[in-house]
Amino acid sequence: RAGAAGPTIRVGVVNSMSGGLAAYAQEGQPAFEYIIKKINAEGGIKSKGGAQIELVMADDTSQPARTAAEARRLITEEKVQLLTGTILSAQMLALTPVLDELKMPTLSVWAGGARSDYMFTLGYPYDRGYAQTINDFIVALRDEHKFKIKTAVMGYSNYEAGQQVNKFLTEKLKASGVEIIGEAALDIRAQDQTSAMVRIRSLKPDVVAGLVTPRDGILLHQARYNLNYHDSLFCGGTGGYTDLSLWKDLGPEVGKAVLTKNLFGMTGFSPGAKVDSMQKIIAELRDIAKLDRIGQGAIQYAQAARVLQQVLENAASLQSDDLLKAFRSVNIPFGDPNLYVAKPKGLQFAEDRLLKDGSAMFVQWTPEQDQQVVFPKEFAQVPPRPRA
Amino acid sequence: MLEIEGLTAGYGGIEVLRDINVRLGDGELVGLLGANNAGKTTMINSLSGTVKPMAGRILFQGEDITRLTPRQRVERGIVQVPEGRLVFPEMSIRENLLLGGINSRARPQRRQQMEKVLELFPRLGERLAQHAGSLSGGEQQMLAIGRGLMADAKVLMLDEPSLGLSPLFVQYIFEIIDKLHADGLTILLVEQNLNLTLRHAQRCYVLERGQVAVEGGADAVRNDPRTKSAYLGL
Amino acid sequence: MTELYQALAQGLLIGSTYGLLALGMGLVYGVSGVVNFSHGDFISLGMFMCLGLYSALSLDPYVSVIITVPVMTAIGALVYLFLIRPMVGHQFLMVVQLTLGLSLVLQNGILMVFGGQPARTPSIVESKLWILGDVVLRVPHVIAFVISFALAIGLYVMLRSTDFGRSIRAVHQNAHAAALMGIDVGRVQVLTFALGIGILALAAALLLPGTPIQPTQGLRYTVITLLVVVLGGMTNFVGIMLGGLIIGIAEAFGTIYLDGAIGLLMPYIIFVAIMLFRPQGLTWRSSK
Amino acid sequence: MKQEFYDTLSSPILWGVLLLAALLPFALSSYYLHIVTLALVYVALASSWNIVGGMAGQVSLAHSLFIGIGAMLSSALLLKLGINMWLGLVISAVISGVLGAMIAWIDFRFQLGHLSFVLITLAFAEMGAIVVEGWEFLGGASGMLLPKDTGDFLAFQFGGGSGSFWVMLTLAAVCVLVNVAILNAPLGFYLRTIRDNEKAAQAIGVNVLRYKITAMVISAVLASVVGTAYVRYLTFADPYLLISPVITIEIVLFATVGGLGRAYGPALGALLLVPLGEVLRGKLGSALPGLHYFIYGVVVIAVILATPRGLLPLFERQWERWRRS
Amino acid sequence: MTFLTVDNVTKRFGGLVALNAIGFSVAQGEIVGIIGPNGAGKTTLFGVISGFITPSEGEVSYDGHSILGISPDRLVWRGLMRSFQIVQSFADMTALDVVTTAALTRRPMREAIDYAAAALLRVGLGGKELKMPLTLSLQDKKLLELAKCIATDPRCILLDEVMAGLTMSETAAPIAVIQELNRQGVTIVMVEHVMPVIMRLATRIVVINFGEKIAEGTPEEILKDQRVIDAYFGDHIDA
Ligand SMILES: Nc1ncnc2c1ncn2[C@@H]1O[C@H](COP(=O)(O)OP(=O)(O)OP(=O)(O)O)[C@@H](O)[C@H]1O
Ligand SMILES: Nc1ncnc2c1ncn2[C@@H]1O[C@H](COP(=O)(O)OP(=O)(O)OP(=O)(O)O)[C@@H](O)[C@H]1O
Ligand SMILES: [Mg+2]
Ligand SMILES: [Mg+2]
Repeated sequence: RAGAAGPTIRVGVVNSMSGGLAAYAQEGQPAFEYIIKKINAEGGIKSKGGAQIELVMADDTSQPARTAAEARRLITEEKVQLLTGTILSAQMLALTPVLDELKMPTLSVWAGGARSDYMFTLGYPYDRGYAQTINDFIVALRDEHKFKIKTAVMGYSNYEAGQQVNKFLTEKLKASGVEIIGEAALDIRAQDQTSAMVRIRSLKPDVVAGLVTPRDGILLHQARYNLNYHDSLFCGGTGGYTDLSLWKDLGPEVGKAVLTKNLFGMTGFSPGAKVDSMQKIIAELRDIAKLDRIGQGAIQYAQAARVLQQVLENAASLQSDDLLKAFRSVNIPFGDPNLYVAKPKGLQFAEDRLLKDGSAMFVQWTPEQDQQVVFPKEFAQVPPRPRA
Repeated sequence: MLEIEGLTAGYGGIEVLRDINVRLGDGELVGLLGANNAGKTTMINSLSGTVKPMAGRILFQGEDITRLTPRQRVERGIVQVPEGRLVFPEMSIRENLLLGGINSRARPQRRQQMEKVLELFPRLGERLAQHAGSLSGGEQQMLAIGRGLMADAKVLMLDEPSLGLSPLFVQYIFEIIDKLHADGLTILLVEQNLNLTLRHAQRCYVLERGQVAVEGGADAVRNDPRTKSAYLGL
Repeated sequence: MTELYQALAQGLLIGSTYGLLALGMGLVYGVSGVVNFSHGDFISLGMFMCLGLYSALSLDPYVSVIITVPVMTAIGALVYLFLIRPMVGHQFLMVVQLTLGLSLVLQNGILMVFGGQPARTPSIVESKLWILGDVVLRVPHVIAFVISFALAIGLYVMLRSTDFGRSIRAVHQNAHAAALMGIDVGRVQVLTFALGIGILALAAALLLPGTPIQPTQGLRYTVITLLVVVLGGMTNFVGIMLGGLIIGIAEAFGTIYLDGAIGLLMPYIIFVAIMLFRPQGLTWRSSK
Repeated sequence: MKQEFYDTLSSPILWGVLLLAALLPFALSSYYLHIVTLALVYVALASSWNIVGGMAGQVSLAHSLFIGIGAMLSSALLLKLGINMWLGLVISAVISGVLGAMIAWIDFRFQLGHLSFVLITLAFAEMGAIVVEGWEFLGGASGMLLPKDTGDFLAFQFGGGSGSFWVMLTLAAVCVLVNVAILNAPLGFYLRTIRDNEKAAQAIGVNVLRYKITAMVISAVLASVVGTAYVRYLTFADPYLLISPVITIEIVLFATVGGLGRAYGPALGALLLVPLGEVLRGKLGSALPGLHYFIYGVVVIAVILATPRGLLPLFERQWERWRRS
Repeated sequence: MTFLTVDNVTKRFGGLVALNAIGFSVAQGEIVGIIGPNGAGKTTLFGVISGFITPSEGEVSYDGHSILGISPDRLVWRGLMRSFQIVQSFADMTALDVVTTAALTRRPMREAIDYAAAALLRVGLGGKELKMPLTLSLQDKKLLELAKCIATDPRCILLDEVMAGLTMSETAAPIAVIQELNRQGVTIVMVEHVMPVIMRLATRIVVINFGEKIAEGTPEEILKDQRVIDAYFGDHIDA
């Protein structure tokens, strides 16, 4: 807590610090706290008389019903004025009645939708975020880079976001003229995904696409290594394809054998991206904040802190309506030093309270364990590596 | 051989036995009589160590064994054949017998001992692999006795061995008991059956509501008016 | 055809690891009648101990067992003495709930120490493969397969035909009668429980290479283990391995040959079907 | 029916407590009201489970199915087919009852031992979860968001907050009273003999199959109804909460810690443990991650070690002592 | 008129023939004793009659109808009740609760409790109503079995060694109960190794050995039967 004198603004943070989703928040929270501290140190919210931001933390143990309960506590007992947190899609749904009832403006770091009028999110929309990006990239591979892509198998983690994205992506790919010849839903509790990979191998698609969690990603790539299977292109995201810890989790040998071969991963953040502000924040988090895990989670949370700052600065008052208005008018244009994520059109919220520009990047891994951005053109460092 | 001095014992704070004094001489066959619920089983269990005494002491060959564990007592040769057929239901007859001889004194010669026991109870020998739980009531009783004989006891305590056995077999069991006695084994025989016990035992104790009411030789006990009141509930 | 062989190999290997997980639970159940709901968390604990040893001393998991097995055995003994034994004679479910509380403690203790990120412990064999014609086998799985069967057979023989094994069963069936035989009931119980937990350290190390671990994974392990143990007939170790193989194969075939939810349902359907027609489990002899 | 039941029904203590409880919404803030409502949900669930798990001794881990059907099916019927949730509640309850009867029949027909029954019901529960998560109609893995609760009673809406609290209070009271009624009726005696020894129960004329089914059906129907009311309160039909075996495990924990097979035991367990968990998380959630769960686990262990027969007997002893002095 | 008939019943457990083509019948109101060496098949026979064991061959009829395949609880409703030799206890119910459940067979809740208390008193368990059966001594457990039988208002009861282990004076109460039941018209079939009791109560005795009937007759006839003496009594009969 920033204990400086003067007015304070209480911001509630509902994170999943324990339970199955703990990885996201545990990576992101330190970055978030770092930026908030920095804002406070630089004079707080200027338009509010230099008010300091005070964070009130809560843990929902990764269970949506508890997100709702903790939010209720933060709002009614802790009297926070603004709410934020990991808030994945299920949590967002559980939270909706509480936000509607208590009229609390909220910023989710990761939700894929925003059903309450009071909620805005930095997460990728399932449809125009995840599904569109993956589809566009696959089409670009086929049309611009002349990869042979006629058939696809949907390989995705079988949980809520995985299923949602899969639904949209399947339609989009079909519309783009790719034939879907099968599905390989990854059991998110499985010990090993070799069986799923055997299934993929037997279908021999040109491309395997879908949303994959970090843990399933590790198991999937490992299975690919085990079966020495390289006949398909693997295009997917996000954590399971591009998390920076992926290489470490797979080990150098497996990493080199599968990550650098016929694999492209979607991500909102890459150390190699040609975005100055992103490079700067990485360096800052690494060198000044001394964080040991800097991945998508950290960047996304840092971005959330900056969005909150702008909302608080621009709001006429700390009343619910004024805060909502401020959310609607958030604008962090491309080139702004506070834009940490890769958005060629800058960061604004659309009518549905999701990001207007939901797009992301695609990267490929180099044998030196670095990432190179290959899509979209705006950020691309190199063209996609040809099929091995 | 075995002396009980001022033993008080019970369950959950309720006294079942009060101030018991009992003595077993070397090689003696002593009967312990008493009505239903008098506390006979409780006393035997105190000797085996599965019921913890509240007061008093138990001496075995001069050594105070009051605080010893059941295992230590078995190792010293104090062996019980329990009532109620406490066999191991999901083990074969053979395994039940082997477990009877698991203590370190009996173990070396338990294979030979098993032969002897099976000679005594041929019915068990026919069914070595049958699970004890599926035996008839009387067969389980035989097994319990046979298992007790496996333990190479110095003092053998039998809790109602005649229970549920056919008359013919009861005779047979008592013949075995007499023979063991003749071979020098010290035996404590708990029974309901007054006549049978008095015929075989050298001395008897009669328990009445947790206390020793009568003690002495067969005739003395038989003729004591208190036996009738204690045992026959007249 | 290649698919079939690979599916079979995969099912057998994964299945043997399930069996391996279940051996410890069979042992614990066999002596104390306790169904240990913290079972999976003890496996987690074993795995995270290996991770800790790797971070601190760069020990390979296969080497770490020299330390983790004795440590877990000691933990098992303490858990038995201070938590399980005081519950003897009380309702079965109460003891189960106690282990559930223990599961919360273990899982969150691990979380507090190691954090919630999936973590991996490197090992020399982790990426080694063994290729038989068209079928590829992971060396760590093969090692686990061999060791778990050796262990199962060892335990089977121990329980059937040694005095210690007979004592374990006797104590389970009737502790009072066992005491009258001169069996040190308390010692047998502590030793067996401790051994049951100690084996988990071995299982943890064998499963570790190539498996990302997370503090929350425990319940999942517990559920699989329970299915396998019940399928195998609780204390029949060879039956348990067989149960593991069946679940493993059902899972592999379900995933490879069936679409979506039906595939995931496969292990459960097979389990229910087998239990309905052989409620006593897969033991060789039907118990009379 | 034993006299005790009528005594309980006409007891001023019962009605006094209920009345006082009904006034809580006027005294509590929205957050604490939520905690109490949640506790009541679990009182109702644990009490309904107690009928089959505690009294009949059939440790069913399939209750997440009934809760899940009550919650997910009624929501799906409303959202996908526009069926009024009252009707959805009835349909779900009937289906749960039938399913419960089926499971009880399987248990009897195949003479499942203790653990096999536990595991088969667990397998059913896991299958239920997989089916719901994989079936678009029931919301898939994403679940479903119910329409806003505007307090339209005819549409099964109670206006959130105090309205939902009163509904839950009623349901909890009903479930507990059903427990009291059963324990004082022949059914209670039959169930307890079945729990202790099926063979001996048969030998004194107890129709094991019939009463197992009866218990399971009552229990399943209650659980399903509570499931529907719960999802309406939550507004979000979350498959990972409502049809996951974890919810059953929690219920069993409350019932056991409170006092298995007794009328008020499960209620007591839930009333104490639910708020404990919530408050611990609220107070410690921002400290070291996992700490609050860790402490919760320690408390559970300590309580079980201290009162291995459950909390209820402990309370009864205190109550006796207090009455005598 | 025969009330209970066992006709040509055989029961095999694997290779073991526990009952071998056994047959006899019992008239209404009789007290029939069944004796035989240990393992002769007496308990198995009771299991078959009471519906717990399905015979390999043969037929059992009761009150004019075949009862094979009818479940034990339904037989209890029809008045056929058994006790268990290896006492089956209920872990968490008081003696009174157990007997009350039995009494519920024919009575509403209110009456059942009083009736059960009376039954306990009759068999000599007065004062032990609230004890847990598990803490009762073996003999008391057997008396409890008898009390359960009475409480169901049976027409025919099968008693398996309910007197074992009682002293002579203690057998008085259960004997009186059995006689009284019999006077009220209840048919009784009992297995007992305690000869004085069975000789006093039984009007007729059936002797089985190795699953076969080897003799049948009045107590006096049985006492003189050489085959029975060889197989069962031995040289003197005072046990
Ligand atoms: N485990 C126990 N817990 C509580 N009370 C018990 C327990 N075991 C026995 N008792 C009580 O202790 C008393 C004496 O029982 P005990 O079994 O020693 O009698 P006994 O003389 O062996 O009788 P019997 O001839 O019936 O075997 C009885 O009143 C019995 O109810
Ligand atoms: N389930 C079973 N499996 C195998 N054998 C059995 C089974 N039940 C009984 N037997 C055998 O059948 C025979 C008859 O047993 P039963 O219990 O009927 O004898 P019993 O006449 O009642 O003897 P007792 O007087 O000793 O009680 C015995 O040899 C017994 O071992
Ligand atoms: Mg006794
Ligand atoms: Mg018999």
